[in-house]
Amino acid sequence: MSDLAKMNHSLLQVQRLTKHFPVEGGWLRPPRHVHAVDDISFSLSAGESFALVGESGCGKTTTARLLAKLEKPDEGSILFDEQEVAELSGPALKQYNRDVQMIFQDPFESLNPRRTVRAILRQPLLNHDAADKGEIDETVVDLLNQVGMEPGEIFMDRYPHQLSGGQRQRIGIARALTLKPRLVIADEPVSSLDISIRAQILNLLKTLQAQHDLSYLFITHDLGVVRSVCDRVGVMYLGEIVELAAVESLFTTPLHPYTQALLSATPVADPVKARERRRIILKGEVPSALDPPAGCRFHTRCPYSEKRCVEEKPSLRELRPGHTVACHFAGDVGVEAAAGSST
Amino acid sequence: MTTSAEPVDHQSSNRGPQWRAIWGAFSQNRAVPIAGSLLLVLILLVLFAPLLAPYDPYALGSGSRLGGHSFRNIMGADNLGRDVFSRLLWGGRVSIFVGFSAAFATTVLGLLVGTISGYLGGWVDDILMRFTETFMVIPRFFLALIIVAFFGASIWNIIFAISILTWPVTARIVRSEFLTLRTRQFVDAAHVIGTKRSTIIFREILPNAIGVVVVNASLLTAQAMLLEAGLSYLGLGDPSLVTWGRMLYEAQPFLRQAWWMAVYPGLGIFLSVLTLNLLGDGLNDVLNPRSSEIHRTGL
Amino acid sequence: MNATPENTNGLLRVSDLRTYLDVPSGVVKAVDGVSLEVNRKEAVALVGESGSGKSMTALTIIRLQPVVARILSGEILLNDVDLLKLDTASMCDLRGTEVAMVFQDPMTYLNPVMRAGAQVAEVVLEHQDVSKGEARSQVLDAFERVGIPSPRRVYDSYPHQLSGGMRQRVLIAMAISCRPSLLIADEPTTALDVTIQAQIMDLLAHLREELQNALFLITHDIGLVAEHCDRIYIMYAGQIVEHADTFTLFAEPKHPYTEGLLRSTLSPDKRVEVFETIEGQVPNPTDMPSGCRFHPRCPHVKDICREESPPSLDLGEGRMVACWLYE
Amino acid sequence: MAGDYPLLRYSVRRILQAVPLIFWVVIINFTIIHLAPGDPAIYLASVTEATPEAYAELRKEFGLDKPLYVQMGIYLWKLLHLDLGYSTWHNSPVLGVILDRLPATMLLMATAFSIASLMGVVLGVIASRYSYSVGDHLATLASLAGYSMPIFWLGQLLILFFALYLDWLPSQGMYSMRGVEPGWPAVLDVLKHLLLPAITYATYHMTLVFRITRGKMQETLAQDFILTAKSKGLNERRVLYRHALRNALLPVVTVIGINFAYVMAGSVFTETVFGWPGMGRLIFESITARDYPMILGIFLVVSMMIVLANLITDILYAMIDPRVAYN
Repeated sequence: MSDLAKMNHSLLQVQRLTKHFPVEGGWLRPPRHVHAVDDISFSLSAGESFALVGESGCGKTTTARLLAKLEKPDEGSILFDEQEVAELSGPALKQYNRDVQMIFQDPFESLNPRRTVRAILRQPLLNHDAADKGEIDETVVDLLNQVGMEPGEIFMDRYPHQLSGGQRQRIGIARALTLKPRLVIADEPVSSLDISIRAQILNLLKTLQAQHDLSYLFITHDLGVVRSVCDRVGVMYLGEIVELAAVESLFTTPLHPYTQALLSATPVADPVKARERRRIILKGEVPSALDPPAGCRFHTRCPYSEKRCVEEKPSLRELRPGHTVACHFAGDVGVEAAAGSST
Repeated sequence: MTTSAEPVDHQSSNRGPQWRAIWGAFSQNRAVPIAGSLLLVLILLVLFAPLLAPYDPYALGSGSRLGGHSFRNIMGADNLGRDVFSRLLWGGRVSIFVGFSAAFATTVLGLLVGTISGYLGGWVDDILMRFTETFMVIPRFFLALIIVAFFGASIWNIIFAISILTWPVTARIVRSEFLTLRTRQFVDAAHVIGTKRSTIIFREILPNAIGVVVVNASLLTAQAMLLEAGLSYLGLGDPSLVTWGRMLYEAQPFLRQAWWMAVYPGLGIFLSVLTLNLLGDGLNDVLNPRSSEIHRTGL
Repeated sequence: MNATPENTNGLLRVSDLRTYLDVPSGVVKAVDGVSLEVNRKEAVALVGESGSGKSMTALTIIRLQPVVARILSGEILLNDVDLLKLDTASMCDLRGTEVAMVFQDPMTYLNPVMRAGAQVAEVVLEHQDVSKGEARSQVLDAFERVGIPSPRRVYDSYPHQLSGGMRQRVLIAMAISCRPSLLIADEPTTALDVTIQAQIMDLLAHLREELQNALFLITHDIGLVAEHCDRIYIMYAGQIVEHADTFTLFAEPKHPYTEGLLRSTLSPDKRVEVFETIEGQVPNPTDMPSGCRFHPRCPHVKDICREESPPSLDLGEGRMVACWLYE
Repeated sequence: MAGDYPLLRYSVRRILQAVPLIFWVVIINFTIIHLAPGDPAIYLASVTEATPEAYAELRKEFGLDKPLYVQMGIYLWKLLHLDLGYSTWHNSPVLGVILDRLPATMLLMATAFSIASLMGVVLGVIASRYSYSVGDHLATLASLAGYSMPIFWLGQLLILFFALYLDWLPSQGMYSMRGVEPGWPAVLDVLKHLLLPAITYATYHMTLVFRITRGKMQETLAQDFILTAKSKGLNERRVLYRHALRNALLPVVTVIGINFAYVMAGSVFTETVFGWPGMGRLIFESITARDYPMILGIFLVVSMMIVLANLITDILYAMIDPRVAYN
């Protein structure tokens, strides 16, 4: 492999990933499936922050869990460092388990209430023999200092309930960092935090990314966070990626009607802009993932829906360099007009 | 970037009104220390029965037959002239021993099976579930009667019968705790950092389930004491030993002549069971603060 | 001090309200000297982070504070009637008719074992002398008004059969069914998805036009109120620290906390590389800092801030700020 | 369409599930009983001081000489024809003896059970309304005491006090030894005999139901939808009974249902203490006499009663909570 190819290679490549969860049927009904993730593909380069955005039930968290090996995919492949993750075994698998770490949404739920900070942060080191026995405590203190809990020593013997929400999330971040990962999956890392704490944690994540050369996969519903934190975005709707673009391109010229609606629904902390922008209020709600609509899955709520959308599933098209969208009419005059609401 | 180094003992998230969490976490409990010390006194009393009892509990003629309260027999004497007070102390020894052993055996067995079933799931879990479902429908007390009546009324058989009949309930409790706990985010987090299964069970999950098990064990001890007393009361107790239940059985024909034969041993059972239930309740309030939460009321 | 000249008549006037909670670890001064006003037909927001006491303020206003709460002082005037002096029965009569409330999580705030329609009809039957049939048709009307697509089906549904957005609409229908003049909404969209949040906020605005009610919106999301409210109160640690009309507040925030809050809020309309933050943590509610409660986190802290609580300064044109910087 | 009757569909499913359960119970009971050392022939032989030849004759008569699986096959085959076998001790058909004894137990247990359930619920609701008052604390302590009292000891105490000391009520049996005129005097006579055993049994059950009701009511009253109900302006009674009780009742119904399974266990003690001629005595006598067909018959009847109680509980549960049947 040439050096050039190495530099350009994706750290993570997700191809046609699919996960359906069976739901028990009755004795007269066959079991049905929740289409959690349906045939999604995206890639992530080293050092990049990629966001998967969508509303609840769109499959973004399932995707994160598939990557963290908390669930097994039904179909599709995950390539990490150009190796098929499903085929990893032995030391290579162990290395993957170190390389890919996760930060969880709820800092109250993600720390074991019966273990001290010391025990929580020692665990990954013990699991992987990642530090000398004598140096484990030093490593832990060092981590605490890195995530802004200084001096780390005083937090070592605290239990999670003795910490504030922000501090707990810092512990969660420290735990993800102990094994020196290359990819960190952050599942709504700030959505349960107060606004004033949220900015602190996001700053911390940014600083750590630069220090440790991390790649981030952000799972979030908050477009405000995405614009400031991420490089590229995939927008998910009902298990599918409907638009994939660089952050600036997506926010200035959103192409998919759903992205446009999502953007216009996201609150803007500026009364003048907020009242001037065009608002798109979608009708209805997200259909059940048990029985997703035929054709374009968004057609039941789309303001531009036509017969073709009901019958034919749109495929992802690259309309601008690096900006792909799955919509029959994206780029057409009427649909375009709604875009650019927040330049 | 630094955070304040001061200890923060409250929750600051947008999970709901803060006073709730505070109230729950700091809820004081008086039942546990009271019940705990009562239980300790009871245990000490029966433990030192050999020193405290004035007579051999089996010796005939320690008092006059059906004799009432006197300096010689402070709680009277029974139909064979045995000292009720001495029998009470020695009987308590057996009753409390049966209670604790049965509860211990039940808890160990229930914990083992519940843990395996709850964590592994799959066919192991299916078998346990079917088994306990069937079990719930069998009249358990009658089965205990049969085991003791048919296999012999030794104290070990009684303990065996009680444990074998109560462990599925404990197993179900442990299992359902595990089922909830294993889907918690901190268990996911443990998987992601590559924690071994055994570590997840023993370090991550079990410490969180233990509260429920402890409460259950306390209530089980009470239940086992009642069961033993019941069997003995029906005349199916270990004939070679004095227990509180057996004393009540012996008292039944003499209710008219000697009320003390029934009142004191019954009081013994009642007080111990009450203490254990009180302890279980108190522990439940402490370990499971949600149920002790105060409700809101309009003025 | 009103945004529009026509509503000179005040609807709700809260002054110097103190609600303290007795908890085993001490006293939580959840609401500590709060004064605020809501005029007729106006949309007013109360913004604060978790634990700031904003929800407790709302609950105290309709007198549904928890039993561990004590109201130490204050006056709550609704149409010039002091709610704190009413007996229980008269207070019950006011709830649902004059002042109604919409809560945060539409799942837990609906009775799981009662049909949605029956829960709404109950309000009508309680407050109006109507037959069951009439109540039913009123409820169906209200359902239509809040944009429920098939009112009859929803009427006979149980809450668990409805989606989150639909449940919130049922709760709103319940609140407006007797046409209250004041609607208090406590984080009405926090548990909902963004597109559904837009629907619900849109609905609340439409209803306000139709029914001419005032809206008192309680939220942690300052972005949300930028678009929908006329005036804003900012609350921190049990106290109001700043008040202004929406445009002024966003254009030139006075209180350092408001300033920090605005800077920390991320909007989709601009990319920020390094976020300015408010350092430190929200204070422990049973152990509030001396002086100004914001002083441990304040970048402009002065000696006096540590010792003395700042007075509420009237800056004219309805602006208020509680900060020593402006003394 | 079946889909339109979720409750009916649910009930049918539960009934179909119960059939194999009973089958298993019979097999397990049969195995355990026959695996135990000793048999009815030994017992009869020892009582009648029979010769070894007569003993062998008895074994043959009872079918005990055949292999276990054959015995089980025969038993199950007879069972399919509703034949519960022939009692070795009473020397008459099992079913007849059971039916003979059942009414007395039902009179005692059903009366005590239903009155105690009702009182437990009502007292529990009242206690939850006055949570943490002195009265509530006392009631809770009293209920804990009632719940911790061995049922046979309570019976003995009641006999000591009301029958022997005060001499108000009879202590043993169901009828007076001296004949009483038929008609009302006879009914009154039975009622007099019923009172003490009924109180004995009811105490345990009532305190249990009280404790569960009070606890669940407290939990329910802390839930969000109670706040909604209050914010609608409903008065306290409505909130308590219409909104809280119906939700709190679910676990109470479960406990009552499960507890019905122990009715028979309670009857053994109550009937022993008071010499009440019911099923409880019968099972005890049969065990002592190793009357296998009788024991199996009683087990079957009791197991079916338990299954029935569970079934009724489940269906009641589904009626109260729509979420059960719909899922």
